[in-house]
Amino acid sequence: MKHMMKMTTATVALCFASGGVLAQDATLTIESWRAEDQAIWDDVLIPAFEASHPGIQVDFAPTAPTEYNAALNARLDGGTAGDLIVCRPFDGSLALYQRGHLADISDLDGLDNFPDFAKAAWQTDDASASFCVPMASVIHGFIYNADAFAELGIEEPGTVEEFFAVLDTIQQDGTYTPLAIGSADQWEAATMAYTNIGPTYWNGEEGRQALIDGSAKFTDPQYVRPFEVMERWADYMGRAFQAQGYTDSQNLFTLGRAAIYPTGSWEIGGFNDQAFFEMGAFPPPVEAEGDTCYISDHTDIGIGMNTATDNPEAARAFLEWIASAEFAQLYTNALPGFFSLSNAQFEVEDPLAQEMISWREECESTIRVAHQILSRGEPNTWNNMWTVSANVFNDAATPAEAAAALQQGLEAWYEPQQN
Amino acid sequence: MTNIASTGRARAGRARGLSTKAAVHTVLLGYTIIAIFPVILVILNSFKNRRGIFSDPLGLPRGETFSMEGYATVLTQGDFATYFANSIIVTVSALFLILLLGAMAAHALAEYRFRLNTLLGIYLILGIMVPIRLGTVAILELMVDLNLVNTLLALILVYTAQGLPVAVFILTEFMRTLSRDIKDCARVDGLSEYRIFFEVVVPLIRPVLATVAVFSMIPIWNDLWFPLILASGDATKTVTLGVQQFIGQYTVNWSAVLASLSIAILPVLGLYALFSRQLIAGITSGAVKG
Amino acid sequence: MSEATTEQEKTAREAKPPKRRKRRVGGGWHIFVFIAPAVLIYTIFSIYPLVESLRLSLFDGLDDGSAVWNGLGNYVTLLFNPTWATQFWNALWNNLILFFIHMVVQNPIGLLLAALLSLAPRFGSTYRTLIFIPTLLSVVVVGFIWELILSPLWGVSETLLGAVGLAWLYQPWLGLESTALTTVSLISVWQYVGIPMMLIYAALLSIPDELIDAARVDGLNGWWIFWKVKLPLILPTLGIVAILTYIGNFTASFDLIYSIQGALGAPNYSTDVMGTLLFRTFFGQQLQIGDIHMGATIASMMFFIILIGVTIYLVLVQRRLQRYEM
Amino acid sequence: MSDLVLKDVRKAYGEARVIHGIDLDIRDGEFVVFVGPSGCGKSTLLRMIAGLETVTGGDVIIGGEKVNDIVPADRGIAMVFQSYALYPHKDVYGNMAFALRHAGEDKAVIDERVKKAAEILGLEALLKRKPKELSGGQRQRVAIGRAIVRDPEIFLFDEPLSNLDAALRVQMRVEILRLHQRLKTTMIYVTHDQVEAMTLADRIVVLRDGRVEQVGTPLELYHHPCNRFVAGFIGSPKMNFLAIDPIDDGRRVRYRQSAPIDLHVKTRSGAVPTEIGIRPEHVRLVEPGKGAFDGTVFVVERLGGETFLHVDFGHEEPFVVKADGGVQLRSGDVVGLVFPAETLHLFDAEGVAFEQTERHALLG
Repeated sequence: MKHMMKMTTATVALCFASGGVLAQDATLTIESWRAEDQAIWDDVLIPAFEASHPGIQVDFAPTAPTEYNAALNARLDGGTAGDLIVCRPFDGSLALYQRGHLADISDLDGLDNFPDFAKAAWQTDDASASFCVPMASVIHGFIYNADAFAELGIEEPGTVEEFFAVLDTIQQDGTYTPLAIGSADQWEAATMAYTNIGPTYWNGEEGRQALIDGSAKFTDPQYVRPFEVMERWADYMGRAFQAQGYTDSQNLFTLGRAAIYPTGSWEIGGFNDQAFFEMGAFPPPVEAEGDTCYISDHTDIGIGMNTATDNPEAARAFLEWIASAEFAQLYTNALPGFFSLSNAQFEVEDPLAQEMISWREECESTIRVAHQILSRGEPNTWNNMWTVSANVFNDAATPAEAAAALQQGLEAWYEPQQN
Repeated sequence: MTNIASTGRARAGRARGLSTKAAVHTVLLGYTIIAIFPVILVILNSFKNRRGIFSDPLGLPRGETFSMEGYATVLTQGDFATYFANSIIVTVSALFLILLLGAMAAHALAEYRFRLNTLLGIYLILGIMVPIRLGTVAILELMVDLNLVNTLLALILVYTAQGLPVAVFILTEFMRTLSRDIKDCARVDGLSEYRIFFEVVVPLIRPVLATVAVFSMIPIWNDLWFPLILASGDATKTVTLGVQQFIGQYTVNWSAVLASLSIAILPVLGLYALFSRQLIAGITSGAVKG
Repeated sequence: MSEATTEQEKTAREAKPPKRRKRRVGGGWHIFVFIAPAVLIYTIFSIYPLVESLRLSLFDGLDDGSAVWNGLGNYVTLLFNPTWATQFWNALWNNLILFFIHMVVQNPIGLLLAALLSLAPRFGSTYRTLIFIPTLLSVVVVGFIWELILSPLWGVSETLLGAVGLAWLYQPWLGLESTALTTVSLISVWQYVGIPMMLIYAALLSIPDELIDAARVDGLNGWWIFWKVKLPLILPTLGIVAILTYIGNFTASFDLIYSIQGALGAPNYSTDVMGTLLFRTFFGQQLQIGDIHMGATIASMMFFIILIGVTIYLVLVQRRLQRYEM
Repeated sequence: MSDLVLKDVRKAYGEARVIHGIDLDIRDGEFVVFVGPSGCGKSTLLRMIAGLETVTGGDVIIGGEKVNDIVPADRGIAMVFQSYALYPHKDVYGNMAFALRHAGEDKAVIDERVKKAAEILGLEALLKRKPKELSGGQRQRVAIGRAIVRDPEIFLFDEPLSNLDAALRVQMRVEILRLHQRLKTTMIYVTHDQVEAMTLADRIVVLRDGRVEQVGTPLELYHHPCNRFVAGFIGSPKMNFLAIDPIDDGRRVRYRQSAPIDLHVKTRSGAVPTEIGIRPEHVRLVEPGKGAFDGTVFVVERLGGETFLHVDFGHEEPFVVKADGGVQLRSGDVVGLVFPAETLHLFDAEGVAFEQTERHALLG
């Protein structure tokens, strides 16, 4: 084993040596859906990489999230996709690997810097091959307007009932919309509501694995409960929230018109720019005082190598750098709220980001429930979750109906759930 | 002719009475407001800062709300000059090819009897029924083979293929109504079939060409999909794609978003104004008559 | 003119130097030259890719991206597998509703505007130009504008309704299952009404003045002239408008719905149309892997549905619409 | 040198045959008119001579040379079209100069020829105008001028006057005649108007359904139509036709119960006259009871110099008599009709005429 490792290292080193020459004028293009990050890549990350890797140029070429999958697939099929591909977690990227678009990078040294759960998002089911380097996870929770809380004399809620008490107080005061979330774009309902508070009820990983192995069903109470809580949220959401889209919610909150924003940590960067008030964050409230808290610490972004790249050495060099402690430090701080998955020690400077990453210590972590394996067939569980979660908000489905729809969709094709 | 018609109408107009006139103008004015209000709203708000946009969306930009910050962001962040140049090159070239090749094909279909005439006519307008986007993957593979990815030529070719059916359809219909004598006369005068097309037919169909140009221009200028797939590189990006990505990048910065939207609207209006007079002439000459 | 001159002319003509060699009529080459470039570009960049796509519908994809022959299996899946069939019929039904709304709202408005414009009011060309403007805009722009206007947050529509005392009417129309499809349709009507307007306007202008004068002499007033004389004469144009509406309803509607309501046709698939179903199936959607074979199957179905509609129109409707020489 | 010969010329569009083998010989300097009802193939034939339609059988020979495959421009022809076919984007000068410019003719030559043609046609003042600023007559003159400028060996006219009003048509007719006298060039002229044919032609070619019915000088056609069709087509008002019963082996005929009428025709074996034709101008009016039979005048058309009387004597088709301008008859008057035997045309059941034996030979 040790011998093998050495060999691998030697091969990689050799690659580097020869690649170093070849890569003199290599240009790498990165495919990504994170258009918002353009400035950070251009101004911070790429210069840092290029400084340590002379001769390799990197070009960050994002596509808007709504078109990313379609455009990327078309480009991969047509052979024009970039050298490096930012990977969505689990099955989306797994399919790309199976079709031979993403290279097997199991032998990449840098992968050792990551814990297993992080690597799992970009491995085959049997963990035999890795195809993307984990970049970051995002943590779900609630960001609030601290000035408003102070003004109304309320504090971060710890339990569900405290949470609703806080919402009531804000509602009665009338200055602020209690919850900044809408159902128009649907995905927030699934992402920022159901998979945000759900782990608290289904005990995180335990509940997620139970669905995968077929020992639990979506119709079981622990999966229906979050819908019931969401149903109660509707009373505290903005007027006409049915037509309130994602950017509407962002504006509502950052303009100081809403008090609490159910969210993911990826918002921190943007909010820091836009909001003119103090912000705080709290994790999903628990049922009863003293219960274990669960957070969705979702492995969200990885990066892999296009098998069709003309510069595999340069691309591998870049991936090694992504896996390095330097990148972890740079990235986490350039994009507060995107937390590196690296084992390397890195400092989080942003206070809000600090607050959210600290939940990793207090709470149990899990990932979004539908992402691994469960969205492999048709109907797609994650698509379904968007629709039914929005339906619960819109009063178009009862929690029981919503859960039944999820279960019915899953049973239609997922064998472990079929008996 | 025009004079006769308008006096006839003027006479009728007097007889019709004031109340009818008022009703006509009320309806037209009402709908015109509905049509342009949203556009004006966007342009108006693009000159405000973020707070101004939200606190008083319907107000004019005033002292404290007036701001060019949106435009500043757009102009410094995006390479809009390049995007514009790309859009214009693509749109104008594709239009040129659509009009030229479409008119040539329509001329052949309308002027000459030959076997397969009807069949080819049907074949050429079949494309109206199917969105060309369905063939994306094959198009991309084709472009890869031709080494045209990330070139403006790729876009030009696809848009030309996309625009031809409608152009051939409209132009053939119109060319069938052209006098045969004038082409025969040119033949007797010794012009080759090619020169007859360019020197006799093309001048005769100019207004109709303008009509086809306007109808073909809209989907080309506004297309998002093929620039994304075929030419998303920074050097070949079009305005619509640039604006769309800009919106993605500055979701919350509405002054910037509105400014970029305004920037995307203006050139189309300009091109439209350019073709507009000919468009009306073309339409009234029966170019788009069923 | 004296006889002498004429004689001179004739002699001059006869004395003309021998002509250069006479050119012979070419074969049909010029026809080929005229038609070949269009056919070539169109075939390579439109028909071939489309046929290629449709061909895919007869195959089934494997995990590794390769394909196996599946005959009409995909069509059977689409029409009879409950998961697919529900989505398919829902999308088709929504398309038909969309078509219906365009027929009863967009085309009558277009007809009304065209009829009024054809009366040649003052500023007619200004009205016409301005009303056509939305048609020129990209759906990115249109989608964004209307989302803003209808957004509860920005409050523009609410303020406007309030100004006429109707604030209570305000609803988050785009977000309610009951109203979303209608709202999107109306936005599309707003954008595209210029096209029927222009087509009908052109048809109205081509009606000779004598005919209108004759009707006036026969004692018809403006209203009856419109119903009894103009409308029958522009029926063929209305037919064309109808069939263009039908086709556009499948092809053009996608962009707007996708940009406003997303690829899942929110809320709860109430605005899901063939276009969005095709898009997410063909290209995938976040965790949904794109399935080009099922996508191609949907695309082919769409093509057949359009073809059926067009055929019905050609066989049943157009044959009965008489074209009048004018 | 610029004789035009058509040898068994045929035209078919796929299965549909429109010209069935036409033989024709046109001498240099001759003015020939193709006349016939619409759809008879006269325009097609002209266009085949011009080279605008391909010849699907037979030969077109100009000046001794077979031109079936020669492009129109090199056949030495010029053509004037019914719709004038002026290039709307060029002014009068440009229209007239177009063909020469295209042929690369010297500028000075072009100028001279255009000026000359303009002078002949009285267009000097209009050279800078665009076609849409011209009246119909002026446009037609430009169209002719454009043909003149090319100095062709054969002029082809395709119904050039049918878009003009009556007065202009008469005037232009005369101008075309004068032009022919002056240029002495072969002219072939297509019309459906027999008056134009009669007044303009040296020889008339009457066509029907893609076949030549008769070729001859105007008076030959007038006096010796070789069949009922030509007889009815030439002359205005039209010839009157009456079905008759032959008696005495066809030497004499009788209309209904009238007295037998003597005939002066060559009989043909197997052919029996079944119909007589008489031109309105040949019927003589007499007192009632004095003619072959009596009829009642029911319409009187006064043209001033002459009068057309529509007479009813129980005949199915209208029967028209051309009388003097000053004739004192009114609707309702009864008149006697006389058909002078030497003016009668006789036709058999197939419509083929019997040759007259005693018609004055004014008309060779």
